[in-house]
Amino acid sequence: MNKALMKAVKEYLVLLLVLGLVLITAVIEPKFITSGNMTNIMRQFGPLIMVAMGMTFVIIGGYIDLSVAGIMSLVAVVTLSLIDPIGQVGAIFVGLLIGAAAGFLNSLVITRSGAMTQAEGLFISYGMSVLYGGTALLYTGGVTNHLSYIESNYSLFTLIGSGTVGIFSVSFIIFLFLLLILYIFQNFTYTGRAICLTGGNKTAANLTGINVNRTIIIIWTISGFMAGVSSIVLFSRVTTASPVLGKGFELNAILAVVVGGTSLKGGKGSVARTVLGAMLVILLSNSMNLLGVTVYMQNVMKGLLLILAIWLDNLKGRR
Amino acid sequence: MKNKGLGKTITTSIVKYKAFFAVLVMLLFMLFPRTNFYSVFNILDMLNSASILMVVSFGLTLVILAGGIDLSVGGSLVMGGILTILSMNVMPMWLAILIGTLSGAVIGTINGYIIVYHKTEPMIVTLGMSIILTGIAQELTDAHPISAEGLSFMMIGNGRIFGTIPNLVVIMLVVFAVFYVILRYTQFGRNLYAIGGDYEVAKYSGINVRREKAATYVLAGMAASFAGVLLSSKLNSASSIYGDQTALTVISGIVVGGTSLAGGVGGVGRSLVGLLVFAIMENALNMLHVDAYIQQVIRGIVIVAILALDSYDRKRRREDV
Amino acid sequence: MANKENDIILTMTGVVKTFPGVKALDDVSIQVRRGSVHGIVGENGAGKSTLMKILSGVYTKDKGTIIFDGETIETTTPHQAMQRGLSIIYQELNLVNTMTAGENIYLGRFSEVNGMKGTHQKAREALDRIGSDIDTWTLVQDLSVSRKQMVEIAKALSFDSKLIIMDEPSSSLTQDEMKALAKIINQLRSEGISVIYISHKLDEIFDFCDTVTVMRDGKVIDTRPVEEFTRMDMISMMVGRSIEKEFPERPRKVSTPLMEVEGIKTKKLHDISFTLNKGEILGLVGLVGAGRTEIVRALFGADKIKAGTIKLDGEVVAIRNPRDAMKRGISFVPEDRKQQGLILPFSVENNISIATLKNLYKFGILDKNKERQIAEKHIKTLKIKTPTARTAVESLSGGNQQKCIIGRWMEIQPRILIMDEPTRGIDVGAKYEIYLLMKDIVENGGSVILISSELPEVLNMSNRVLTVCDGRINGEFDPEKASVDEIMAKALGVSVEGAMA
Amino acid sequence: SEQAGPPTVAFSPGDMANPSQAFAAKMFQKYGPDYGLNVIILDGKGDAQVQAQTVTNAIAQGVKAIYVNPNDVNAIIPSLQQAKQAGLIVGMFSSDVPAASASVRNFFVGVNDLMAGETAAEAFKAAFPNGAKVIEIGGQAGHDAQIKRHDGFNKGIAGSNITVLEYQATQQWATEQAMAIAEDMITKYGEEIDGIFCHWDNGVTGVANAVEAAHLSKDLFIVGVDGNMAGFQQVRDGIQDVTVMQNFEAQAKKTLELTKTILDGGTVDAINFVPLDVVTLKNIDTFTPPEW
Ligand SMILES: Nc1ncnc2c1ncn2[C@@H]1O[C@H](COP(=O)(O)OP(=O)(O)OP(=O)(O)O)[C@@H](O)[C@H]1O
Ligand SMILES: Nc1ncnc2c1ncn2[C@@H]1O[C@H](COP(=O)(O)OP(=O)(O)OP(=O)(O)O)[C@@H](O)[C@H]1O
Ligand SMILES: [Mg+2]
Ligand SMILES: [Mg+2]
Repeated sequence: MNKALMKAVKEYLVLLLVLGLVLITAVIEPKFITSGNMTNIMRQFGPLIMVAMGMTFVIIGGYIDLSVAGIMSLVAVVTLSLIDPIGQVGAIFVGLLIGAAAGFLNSLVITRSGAMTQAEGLFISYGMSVLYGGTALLYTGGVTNHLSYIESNYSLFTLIGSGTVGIFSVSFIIFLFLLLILYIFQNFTYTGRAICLTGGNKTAANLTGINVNRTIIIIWTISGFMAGVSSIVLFSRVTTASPVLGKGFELNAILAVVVGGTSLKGGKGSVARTVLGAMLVILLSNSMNLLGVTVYMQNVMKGLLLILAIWLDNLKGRR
Repeated sequence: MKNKGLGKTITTSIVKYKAFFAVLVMLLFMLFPRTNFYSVFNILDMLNSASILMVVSFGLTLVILAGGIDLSVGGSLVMGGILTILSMNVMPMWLAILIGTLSGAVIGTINGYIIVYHKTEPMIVTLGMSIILTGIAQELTDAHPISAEGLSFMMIGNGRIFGTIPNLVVIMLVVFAVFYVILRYTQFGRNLYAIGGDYEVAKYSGINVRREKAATYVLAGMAASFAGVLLSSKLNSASSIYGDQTALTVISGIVVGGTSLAGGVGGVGRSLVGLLVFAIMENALNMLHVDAYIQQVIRGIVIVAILALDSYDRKRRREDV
Repeated sequence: MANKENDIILTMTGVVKTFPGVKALDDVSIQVRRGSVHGIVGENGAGKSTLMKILSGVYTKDKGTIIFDGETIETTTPHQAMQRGLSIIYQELNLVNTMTAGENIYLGRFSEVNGMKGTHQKAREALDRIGSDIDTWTLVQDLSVSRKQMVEIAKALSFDSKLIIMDEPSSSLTQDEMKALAKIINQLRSEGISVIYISHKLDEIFDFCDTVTVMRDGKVIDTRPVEEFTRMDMISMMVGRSIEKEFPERPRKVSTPLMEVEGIKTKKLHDISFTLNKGEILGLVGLVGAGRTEIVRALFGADKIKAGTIKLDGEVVAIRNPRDAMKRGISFVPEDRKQQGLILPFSVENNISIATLKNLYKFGILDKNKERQIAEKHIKTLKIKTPTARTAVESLSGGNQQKCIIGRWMEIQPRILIMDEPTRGIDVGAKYEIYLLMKDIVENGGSVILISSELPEVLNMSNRVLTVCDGRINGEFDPEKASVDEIMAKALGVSVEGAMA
Repeated sequence: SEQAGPPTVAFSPGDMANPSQAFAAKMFQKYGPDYGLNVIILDGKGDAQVQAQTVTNAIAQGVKAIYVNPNDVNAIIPSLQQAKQAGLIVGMFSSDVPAASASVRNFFVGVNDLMAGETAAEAFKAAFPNGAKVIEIGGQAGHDAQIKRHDGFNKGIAGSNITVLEYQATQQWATEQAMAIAEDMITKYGEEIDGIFCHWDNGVTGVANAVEAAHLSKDLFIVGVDGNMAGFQQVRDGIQDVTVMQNFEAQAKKTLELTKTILDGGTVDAINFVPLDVVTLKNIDTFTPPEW
């Protein structure tokens, strides 16, 4: 039917546009479809998708998390500094713990203060990001550290950063594993549903027995934890941990979630869609780089894509 | 019947006028350490530095009052500066300034059109717009800072009236007065409170909600690009990276001042005080020689604390009723 | 009255309006005479509000013609409608909470009335006209629901209107305010202004209206002068079947104490103590704002309790949040269904399943079939009008939304069901079903706490009535013995003599 | 209020979140006492406007001298003019103002980032006398250092047979962004590439990782700027061939020394270049290892 076609076009326009872009790129620059490039894409995809998956839960729950960049830098500098004193496993463990703890701290500020709206959460998390970033700078005195400066063994980080299993990079395997967990968590568990309901109407959810505060704590903690995972994957990949690592990730993550089709109004969305969205964001910058488009024009394209995505989301909503 | 203790009344008013009290506390505190904080030069300098962001905040306050948000003011600010300086080479200065200022109106019109007439999420549309504007600004300047020839343009942002009061402070006060009158004494201004308070109700009451809500974005864009003109004049330079932090800084100031992000409550006077909080804080921290990284930590804590206090105040009142 | 052409202020012919999945209006034709009060009644979802919103320009019609004051109207906006002389009190409160009462009355007309000073002057006049003492400088958010409704009425009257539409203006008015409204309506009639009056309270319809239109399922069933209706046939036209009576037989199964409340204190409550027995329907009577809602919110764990104890089956229980309450079999139908009851963008089935959601998980995985079955069961038994169980609950009419909430709580088979204004804005047929549900619960050993501003409802359904005044319980009555005046006087906090005088 | 004790001077780094500038600030504080000066740091926070404020703030504090490592050279001029008028000693650090505005400052100490770019170009010309094809990866688009290193590099290779296959700047000075661009460029040009010029050593870290992962059949010639710990390590490890080092320690000392001279009534040269060092595996052991 014509109507059904229209609906499908609306639903998948962003996807179609990017497929178009991929086709054009592949024609102009055949190297785009080489296996080497696919490996590139897979690697670049890792750190972004981790943050974006965490961000998805926050957005479904009716908030936006701007603190991920600050968390990422804090986790990176602390983890790296701990490898020598407590070993790589311990360092990774503490790093992830710091990520989760930072997310948890965000949620405490939010639940204690009763910041129930998206905008309130946005600006509180912005302040938290400034705070975490400042702490990272304070911790390192502004110095960038490198994996190779340390004395102990850092094979785990090498493995995460550049190891492969078959055709997949290790970071991609980590992603698949986390995706599976988060997908099941979101779609089949009680808490997953509770997150959606909370995002839909916090007052009503509370009055029907949903533990809203607990839900809020969970989503922010997930986001903080995922930022921690992302941070470790990222600095394993680039082998340095600077106190400004992660800058710009919050925007790209939001872009990935929104382009993927999760509604910013809260209540609805899915991690699976975010995977698609993150894919698109990475593909976009990859193909633009290959086509020799300047970073200036890439910005323009990104902004347009974001506006287009939100406009489509709205069309879908209205039908 | 209600028997509120004096203590409670005081707490309530402190919470309500928290920005004002924060200013007061900081001013009192700075009496003690031996610094040059209380010199005419420093006080005027502080106001001078703050005035550009204040101009941005006045326009943005209208948007927030009407229940919207604009994260693209940084982009408008950048475009205002760049277009003014680029145009100045080929036309008279006043025309260039006009073009720079109007660029924000054009940006605001596009924002307003997409947000209001297509009912889209303002936060994301303006975020997208700010990314686009950064790209355009980089394209226009090849990401190089550009500066104007000659000194006349620079004089606007660096001159002083009667040799003492900085031009920028005077201009800021004039812009403030304009926006104050709009909000307080015009139909349009009052309608914004209704639109932000309850969009549907405003609509059903016969207010042309779409046009007026869209107009707030135009005004915000214009105020921001005018601020960009002022900034370029002050620095005698325009660059694609000047606007990076503008939106978040200014909005934090507006909220700290007491304009509700939920819309419908607040005003430009509050925004002025809110931005003053940050201006005084930055100045005092520098005066006290606080380490740069500790400054950042303190800034984060202050933003979080004041916003959380704001939310907490609303929560308390919610539970009261 | 002569039946001349210019005696007709409004003619609507063949109006059709379709929403996705619902034909809300199906060939509706209505004529309203100048200077008359025209009642419209009908079940929830009959299309009354939709019809009015088309008139006021909120919705556009799909088909049909509208002639207002001799002028054919194709499309209109709220603004144009007001300029033509049509004002409306919407069913949902329609005020800006963050602004003052005065500014609300002259919303969007700031310059017409010469600024802030003029606004408050004229607003004062408008409120005086309806005999209300509300301060024009109070923020609307600080007013009680009934006072808000009075502000709405003042606002609608402040226009120079030829036709005023009132869509359930009285759903939470106090009796005094009700009397003031009656006076206003009579005055409007005598000034030659027409009123369209929509209400589920049939007493009001019979008191105020000259002509009444009955609607059902988006169609007009009949329009007659009010004298030609009896109460019972109006009801049977509305529900499409005959109804014997408005209230079922009062249940009589009261036995031993179930819940004992002792000395509860919250921000707004002082020393609340009472007992709820098994098999009892306990009514709470009081003015809006008296604290009835606060009492039940405290019992449900929605507000913080500062002092006092709650005993269930003789044992002290700690109820710190709604979950604690639900674990003990307490359930709560709140008064504001959109803000507090429903997750609007979610489907009917999701909304019904919330309270029992945890039980629908087998090994941590949701049983979606079971969720669907539960929803279908309640859609059927409560006669919820919805295209499917997957329809978003926001597109249902007010009454049907309320039924979704009730269905949700029926599913947990509550021991104590708290209902705060459960029938506000609900049609007679549905009301009767809700009464039967209450009866069913108490007859199976549960108890009900009922809050309602409709006195007949409380008096006919309850076994016992408590009066609430100013955050305290100040009286207890047997509704079969005490007189209405006695109860009202207590609720108002005056002596019986005072009330009689 | 005038304070007893050593005279106070202020250093305004472009951004304390930038390691090189944080290091320079540390050097100022370390060596200040040696010259009888008390140094305070006023962070420019990566923002031209904030940095202009730090200058006027320094005037308000009554410091004797202000040194600026500008985020935007043109934008800082008006406030420096004020400082000069207020009687402060004004020093440009690392980047100098345009010649036309030379009067706003007493002296300039540092290397020019233009020269850093040119020096990088020289390294390529020396390594590839017969010409080469290179990729250039820039720092944060719009930043002073990025602009000058790029312009200097272009100037340096002009007329030679070194050709830039492609130039791409990053959004931030972020290692992962340099890495992503390097990966994409290697995909696009593969074996065609002879060398990569990346604007900063920490970016080179990412570039080197990308090169290693690509398993190209030939060894790429990689040049970075900074000469920091990462750069040194990479040169030692043979990953990076050249790092163009700017010696912040020497620059800070020179700045303090000039200030002392002026305070003591002496006169100084306006322009004081601290030479850039070209660090390669051959000469690396002749340099003091950097601390940042
Ligand atoms: N905005 C809307 N979108 C979709 N359907 C709607 C909308 N508004 C109303 N409807 C549907 O139109 C029908 C008529 O609704 P309406 O609100 O007019 O009923 P009503 O007679 O006023 O009922 P009540 O007495 O409960 O207020 C209902 O079936 C309702 O679900
Ligand atoms: N007469 C009044 N004047 C001013 N404010 C009032 C008045 N009556 C009530 N209020 C305020 O409005 C608030 C909201 O009223 P609301 O109708 O929700 O009260 P309530 O306690 O739920 O009523 P009830 O439980 O009796 O139905 C009250 O809590 C009170 O603070
Ligand atoms: Mg209705
Ligand atoms: Mg109530």
